[in-house]
Amino acid sequence: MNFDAFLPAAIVLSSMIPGALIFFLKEESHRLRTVLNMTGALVKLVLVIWMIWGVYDGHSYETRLTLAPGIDLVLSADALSVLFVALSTLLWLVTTIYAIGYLEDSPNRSRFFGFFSLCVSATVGIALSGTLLTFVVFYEILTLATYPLVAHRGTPDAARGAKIYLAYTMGGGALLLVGAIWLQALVGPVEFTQGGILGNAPEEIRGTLVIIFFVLLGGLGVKAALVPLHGWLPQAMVAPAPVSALLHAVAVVKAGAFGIVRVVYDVYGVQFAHSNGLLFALGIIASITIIYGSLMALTQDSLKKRLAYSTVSQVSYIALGASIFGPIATIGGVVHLVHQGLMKITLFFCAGNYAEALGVHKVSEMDGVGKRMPGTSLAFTLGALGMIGIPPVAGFVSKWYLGLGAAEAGANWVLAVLVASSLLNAAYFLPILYKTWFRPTPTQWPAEHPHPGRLEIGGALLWPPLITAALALAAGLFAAAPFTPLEWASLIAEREYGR
Amino acid sequence: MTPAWAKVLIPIVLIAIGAVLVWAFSLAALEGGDRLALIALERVPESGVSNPITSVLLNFRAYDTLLEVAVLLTALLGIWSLGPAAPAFQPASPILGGMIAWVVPLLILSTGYMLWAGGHAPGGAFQAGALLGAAGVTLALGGDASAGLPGETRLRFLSVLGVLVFTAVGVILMALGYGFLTYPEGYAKWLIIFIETAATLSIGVTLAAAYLGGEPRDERTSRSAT
Amino acid sequence: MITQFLYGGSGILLFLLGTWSFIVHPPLIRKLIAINVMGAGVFHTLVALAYRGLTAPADPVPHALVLTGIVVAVSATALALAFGQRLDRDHGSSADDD
Amino acid sequence: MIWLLPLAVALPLLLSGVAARPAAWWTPGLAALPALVAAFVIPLGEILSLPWILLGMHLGLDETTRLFLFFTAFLWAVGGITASEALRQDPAAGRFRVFFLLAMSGNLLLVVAQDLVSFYTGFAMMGIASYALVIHEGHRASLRAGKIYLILTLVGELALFVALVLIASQVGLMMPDAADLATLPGGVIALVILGFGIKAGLVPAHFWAPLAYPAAPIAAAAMLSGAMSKTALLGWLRFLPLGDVALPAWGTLLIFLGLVSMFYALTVGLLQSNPRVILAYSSISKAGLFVLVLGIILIDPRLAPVGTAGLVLYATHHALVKGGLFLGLGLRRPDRDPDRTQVWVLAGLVLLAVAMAGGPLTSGAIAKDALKPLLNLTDWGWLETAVMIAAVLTTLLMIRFLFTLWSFPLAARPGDHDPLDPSSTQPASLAVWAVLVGIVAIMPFVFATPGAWLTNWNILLIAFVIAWPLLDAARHHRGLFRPLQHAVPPGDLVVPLRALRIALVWSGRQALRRLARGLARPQTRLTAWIVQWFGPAPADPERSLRDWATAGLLWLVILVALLLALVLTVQNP
Amino acid sequence: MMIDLLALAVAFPLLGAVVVTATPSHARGLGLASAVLTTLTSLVLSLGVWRDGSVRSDFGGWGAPLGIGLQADGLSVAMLVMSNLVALAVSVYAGSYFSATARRHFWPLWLLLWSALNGLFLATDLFNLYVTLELLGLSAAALGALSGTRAAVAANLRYLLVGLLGSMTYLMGVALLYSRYGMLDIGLLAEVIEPGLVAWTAMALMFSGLFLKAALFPMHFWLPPAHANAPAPVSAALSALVVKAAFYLVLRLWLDLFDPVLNASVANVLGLLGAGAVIWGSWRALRAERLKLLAAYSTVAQMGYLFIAFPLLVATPPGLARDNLLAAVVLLAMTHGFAKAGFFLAAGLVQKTAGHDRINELGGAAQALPAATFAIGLAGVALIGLPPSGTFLAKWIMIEQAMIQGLWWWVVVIMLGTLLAAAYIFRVLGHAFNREPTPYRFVNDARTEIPALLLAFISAFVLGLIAQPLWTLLDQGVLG
Repeated sequence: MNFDAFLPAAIVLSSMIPGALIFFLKEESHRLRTVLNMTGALVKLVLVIWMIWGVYDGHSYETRLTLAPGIDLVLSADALSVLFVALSTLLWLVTTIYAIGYLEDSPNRSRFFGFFSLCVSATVGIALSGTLLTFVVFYEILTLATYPLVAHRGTPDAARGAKIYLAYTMGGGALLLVGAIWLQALVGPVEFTQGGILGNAPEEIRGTLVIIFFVLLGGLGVKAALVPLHGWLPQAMVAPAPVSALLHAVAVVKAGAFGIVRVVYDVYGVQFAHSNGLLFALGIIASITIIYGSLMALTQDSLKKRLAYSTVSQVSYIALGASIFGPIATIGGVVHLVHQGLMKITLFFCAGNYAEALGVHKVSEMDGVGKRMPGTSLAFTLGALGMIGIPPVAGFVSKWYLGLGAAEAGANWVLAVLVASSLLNAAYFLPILYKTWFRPTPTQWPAEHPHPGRLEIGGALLWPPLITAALALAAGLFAAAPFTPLEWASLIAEREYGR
Repeated sequence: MTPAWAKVLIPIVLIAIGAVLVWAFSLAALEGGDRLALIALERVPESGVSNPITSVLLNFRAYDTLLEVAVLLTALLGIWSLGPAAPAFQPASPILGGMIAWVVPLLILSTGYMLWAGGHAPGGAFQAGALLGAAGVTLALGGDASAGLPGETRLRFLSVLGVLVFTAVGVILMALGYGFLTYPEGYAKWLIIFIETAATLSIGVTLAAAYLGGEPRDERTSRSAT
Repeated sequence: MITQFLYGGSGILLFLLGTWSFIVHPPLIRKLIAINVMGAGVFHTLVALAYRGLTAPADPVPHALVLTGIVVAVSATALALAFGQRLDRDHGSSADDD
Repeated sequence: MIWLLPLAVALPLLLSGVAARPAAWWTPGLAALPALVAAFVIPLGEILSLPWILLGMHLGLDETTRLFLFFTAFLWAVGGITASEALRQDPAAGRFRVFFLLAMSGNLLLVVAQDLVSFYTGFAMMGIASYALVIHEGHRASLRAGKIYLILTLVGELALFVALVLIASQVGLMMPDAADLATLPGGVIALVILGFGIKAGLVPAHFWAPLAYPAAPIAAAAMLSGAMSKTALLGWLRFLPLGDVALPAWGTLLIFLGLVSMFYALTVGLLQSNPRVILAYSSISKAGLFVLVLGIILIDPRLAPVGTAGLVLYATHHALVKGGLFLGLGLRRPDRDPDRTQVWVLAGLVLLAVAMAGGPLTSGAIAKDALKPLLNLTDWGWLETAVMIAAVLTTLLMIRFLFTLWSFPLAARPGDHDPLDPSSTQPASLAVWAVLVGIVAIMPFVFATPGAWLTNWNILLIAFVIAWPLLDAARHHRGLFRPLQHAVPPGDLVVPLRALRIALVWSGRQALRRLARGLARPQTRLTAWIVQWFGPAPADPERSLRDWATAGLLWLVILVALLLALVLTVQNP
Repeated sequence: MMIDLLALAVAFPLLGAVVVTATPSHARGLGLASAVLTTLTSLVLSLGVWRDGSVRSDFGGWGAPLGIGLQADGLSVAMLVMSNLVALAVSVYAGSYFSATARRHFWPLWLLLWSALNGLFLATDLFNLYVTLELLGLSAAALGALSGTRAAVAANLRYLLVGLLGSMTYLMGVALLYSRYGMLDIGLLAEVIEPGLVAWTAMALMFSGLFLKAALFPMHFWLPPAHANAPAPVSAALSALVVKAAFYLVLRLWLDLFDPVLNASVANVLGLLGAGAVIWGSWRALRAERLKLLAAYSTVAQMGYLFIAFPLLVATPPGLARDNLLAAVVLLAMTHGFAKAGFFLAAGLVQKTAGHDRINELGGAAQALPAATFAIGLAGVALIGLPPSGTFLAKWIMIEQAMIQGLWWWVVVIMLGTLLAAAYIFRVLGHAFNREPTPYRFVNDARTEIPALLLAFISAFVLGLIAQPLWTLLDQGVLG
């Protein structure tokens, strides 16, 4: 079999197969489960690296499965998908390690890791989707695979959170489905094509296309947590930390944001979206979300909820980038896909560590954690600074490109949004950092679980945030080096606008 | 709980439907012509029996009849599945017993005749089976708790005999290369009679057993009980 | 022809009566009887169809259909009666009261 | 050789990684040395590009920045040694060293940066890291000062961010020259003024300085006022369209801002009793002077070469002198047991104060001299007078400063060195401070012709004439000026701002809460609705449907409907 | 030697039933053997049709119109494959589900039901269809009452009576057609039938009779109690196959017989009823307190989708789009067959473990049976219509056609039903997550759990992703 035609499928399967096998494992077979998990993660990584090289060289990979006449499931790789795939793969590896450490001695791990793997498979599937149909398919599978993770704890809270999560995402999925089919009914099978496919759509269906855009946006906006569709995100915080990390940094919200980017660039085409006012509307929604999310984050005392609202705000940077006409802003939005992922996953890992080691769940309990857990706190600090957009952490690079893109497009109000958001980010992150580093350590932590070793917490919990924090730093510090997210995003923008 | 207006409305709607039905039926009957009659009557000689109805039942549309016997079997099995029979009737008076003594043989005799006559005149397996069943019912009414039926093993065998023979004949004919339920020339009459005989037995037994109700008692348990 | 209509028409009438009775009378036993009346109506109609005048032999096909139909109806009736009996035995009433 | 530049930036950065350990107490002292060397040996105009770093890092020195690099590196070196020595006993010294080195690295980076992103990175690193220096001692005052410092710093950085983004969108990522900047919209100029104005302490964005300088450990205060506030000037020089176009409106605005800053700060400063606060206000007034000169250059672009050179010289002078004053304050000991070193410290401080006032034969004099041509050439004659008055006030302020050296108690403060502890003698700090004072002392003879040495002697005289009776009165009538002393608290504007802030925060919180509640309501309702739907079933609604007659009627109706649908509709062909 | 697979597909289960009835002590072994044999026959038959096109066999050699025969084309074979695979899984499951006494009753009735199903899918004669319908109805009612509880007997008596009412009405329609055209063979009738009062009345009678059997809203009232009270394997077969058979007949008659007669209005009536079924059934499922009742109402809803297809079919001009739509309907029916069977089988296991099937108290049992819960989940995926299930693909095509034809209101109904389905499925699954002790193993009893899991798996993965053969199959006969 032609390997090029199999590679995208192989990347999806490399986590799906271990995931499916894990379900059948006995609860006690830790080692086998870990081996399966890690094998899947590593194999995927190797395959993705292979694909990155290929796409860079201009290779095209496409797996096509015909479901019915005129309905194809297509997995293909272009620069944008490879970016997202690489992000998910890398963070999956890290999160897997973290989750293995985090869930040590907790029940139902086979179920957890099974769905965990499926979740990543779905994310990768979303990334590699070559058609809107395929995207919808994996989008829904993602909903399915994450629901059990959110509900995993089994507490009434978890059940409630999961229900709300489901209600939102199912509604969104339905909208997306309708939008996708409607579009397909109008223009035939929708394959993601650089530059979009609606460029020369006849005048008389333009109005309908605009409506469809908002239907699609409604569907994608739920996962991307655009206000007012964000309500599920803070509720889904009941999930275990690795899940929150994955949900916020890689899988769910990113799937939505990625979808928005796809729809704007590869379905509607940025030119079409621009000239029909779609970009402006998207920009307004994204801006409102950015400000609103930050404001809400300010009011939260629960650390994870604060981070959740921060996600609401930050993910909309991606949509904002997509909404500004011009390659620079595109770079900013697309690169934030990765940068936000790295930073936010770090923050969630750290939040998990605080909860795990000290029982610290609230911002108000974080006095002096820096002295008790310096490694974790260092990672947290880097992530937080990156979120605010302080150089040289990666967040700055995104913000810079967004700002620059806005300036070039003459959309100076976007700069105001960026400034306001940065200030608000600072307002809700810096007090945490202050508490972490400059407040005296309390005599007693809420619920301390002393770790026997030399480290502040188990290595499987400490190293992942440190690694992701280092990556976030490196992504900013060496932003212009080859194969960094930024360079890759530039490649994407070049190809999207390259005409 | 049925609303009053529904009670009024139902007849009205039904009458409307009836009107349409009658109208449609008149149209249909007028234009119907000969339908299948000529074709069927024309080919009766090929069917192995001279009674056109029997030839339709056991030859032209034998498959229908096979399924019909199966339906009968289903009903019996369904009845059996409902558990043991309801308490038996009061024993009949001696007069009835005396009558039964000569009615039952008569019925069995008529069964045989009906079966035989079906080939060329009105009659056939169902009529015969019904008579046989009637014999069983009469016995039951006369106080025979088993309605003259045999023990479980044989009862089960007899009740499926019709379907078994019917299907087996069909399949064997198919295996022999004639096609399912396609009687080879010259054998049709005998095969039909064979099938009819088996069917008659089954139908009779089934009707009687259905009348009794209740699953057949396990022989071993019944034997140990007595 | 008139005879045929008479038969057919009365068949339809029976069918409708059965339907009516089935619908409006709650006791299950009456419904069962109603079904049989309906069946009788249908069979009536079919038999009427077989009539091809006094001189010509009747169409054997409807006859065969009716015969088959009757047996099927009898089987169904038997099963339904057994069900009803079973309900009766449990609770002494076969009225459909749920 | 050019590789010294990245090394100069990277060394403090790398050392900050290990500086937290007690064994690394020496790191701040050494970290600035490569930078100091680089200031002398790096050829001008050469640009090192490191394309992989940030968005492509470019480092290099030009005439302006060489001097900037010199005094910045030198001050950081002196401050670093002082800090290493002073804080050895401090349990939290490790943290201080880390942030000290980070701020140092940022400061050096922004000086040598030749592209916008590196500049901004350095600026941001420096600004944020300094927060930790300000609040190091952890008492209420320093926390409050730190908070205000941080907020203003962030505002400044964001203003700068926007400005740089707008600049980059016009001219690309490399350092723009004046011609590039000439076409920029006015908003950029405003943002540049605001962004750096906060760092420099320009009124009305100055009030963090009088709070932060006294609150921070002495070495940090020295760096903030000496080195870091000068980055504002560098920023202005780089990002204002100096020398290419005349922008009279902006120039006038700047002059106005400068005058306000000078006079306001000097007046308020005179009413202070804490020497550090006085120095803070002095810095603010100097920021005013810079802005004033910049304004003049904006009005008349021809003055740009002279003005720039003058400003740079002035900045060098001011950085060294202000840094020296702060560090000297840190070397002061109570008079209880006067020894020889204290005499020398006092002498040094007096020298520096005189230099700050622009006394003859000091660096102050030559700095003033360098700016003189600008004041002369302008059409606005009164400006010179105003500046002269300011100079008199500055001198008075310095006198006030020297006066407070005696009057202000040198109490032991947690986190700072303990002046009563004999082990706290700081030989290395003293030595480097002496070098600093020496450099200040010889500056006029290196940088200027003898004609400039005596500039301003008359002003000094006027100031003494004013000051003498006042001092005399104060000596004889203690308490005479006491009401004045407490008239304006340090940080002046902070007080009304605080009320405003409280009101704003309170109402903001209220509004946020209301917004959250308002937005949550539909969500709660939705959730309740969902929960209700997921909940137990109500009474069986299908009961009537199960009624035979109803069901039968429905069935018949459907039968009729089918019939009607067939009969009544026109048939498809 | 000649093998008539069509006849064997009916004869094998029939013979099996006979043999099992005669020797009840070997019921399980013999029953399973006949099940396997029947399934194999059907599969081989389907393979033949898939490769070589439709097959017809005339029994007795008379041929239509006099004789009867069986015919296998793409549509019938698709249903045949589905029902035989489901029936096989149900058989395996039932093999260990029932107690020894119940087994004696189950197997013969079950095999009779099976042969009725096969006969129904392959039949070509209107009267023969009546007989198979009755065979199906009687065996189904008898099976449904197998648990012997009063509720079950009452519900199934009701089912039996309603079924009889439907059959009689259907038969009246057949009589009308015969009286006008003198024929009973569908193919021959289709050639001569013409619009007119006779055809219309016949169609109305036959369809309304079949609606009763298909439990189309609002004639579904008999279904929930009957299906909810039957033993699990029987519920599976009833919900997955028996009502589907009635739908199949409607579709078959619609496509093959009444095509010249019908029009958009009648399709809209069907669609409206379908829409009512989707909304009402889903909503009732959402509020159901018991798991099996939920599944039964879900069947009502799912049948609704199938009927919504009719207005779309009528609106779509012949061609590729219509073929797609038709295939989608068949795919929907097939997927639902697998999914609902899997759901019921798994629900039966949960019920057995918990001792009841009240949804709100199922947590422990669901947690103890990961495989069964998983099967419910997978089947749920297909019931909701999430990808990659066949339902998803089918709904996609249906919605797309609706959009193309501008019939957006059907889209609203379909989506509403989908969301409600998600709500009721996850209402069940939500209880699988709580803090019960960790199960020791994923699979506890392979012989019951694996069939459920396999059925659910097929519905959720196989049918959606490997649907292409269905198109090939339907090209053999039904598709233009």
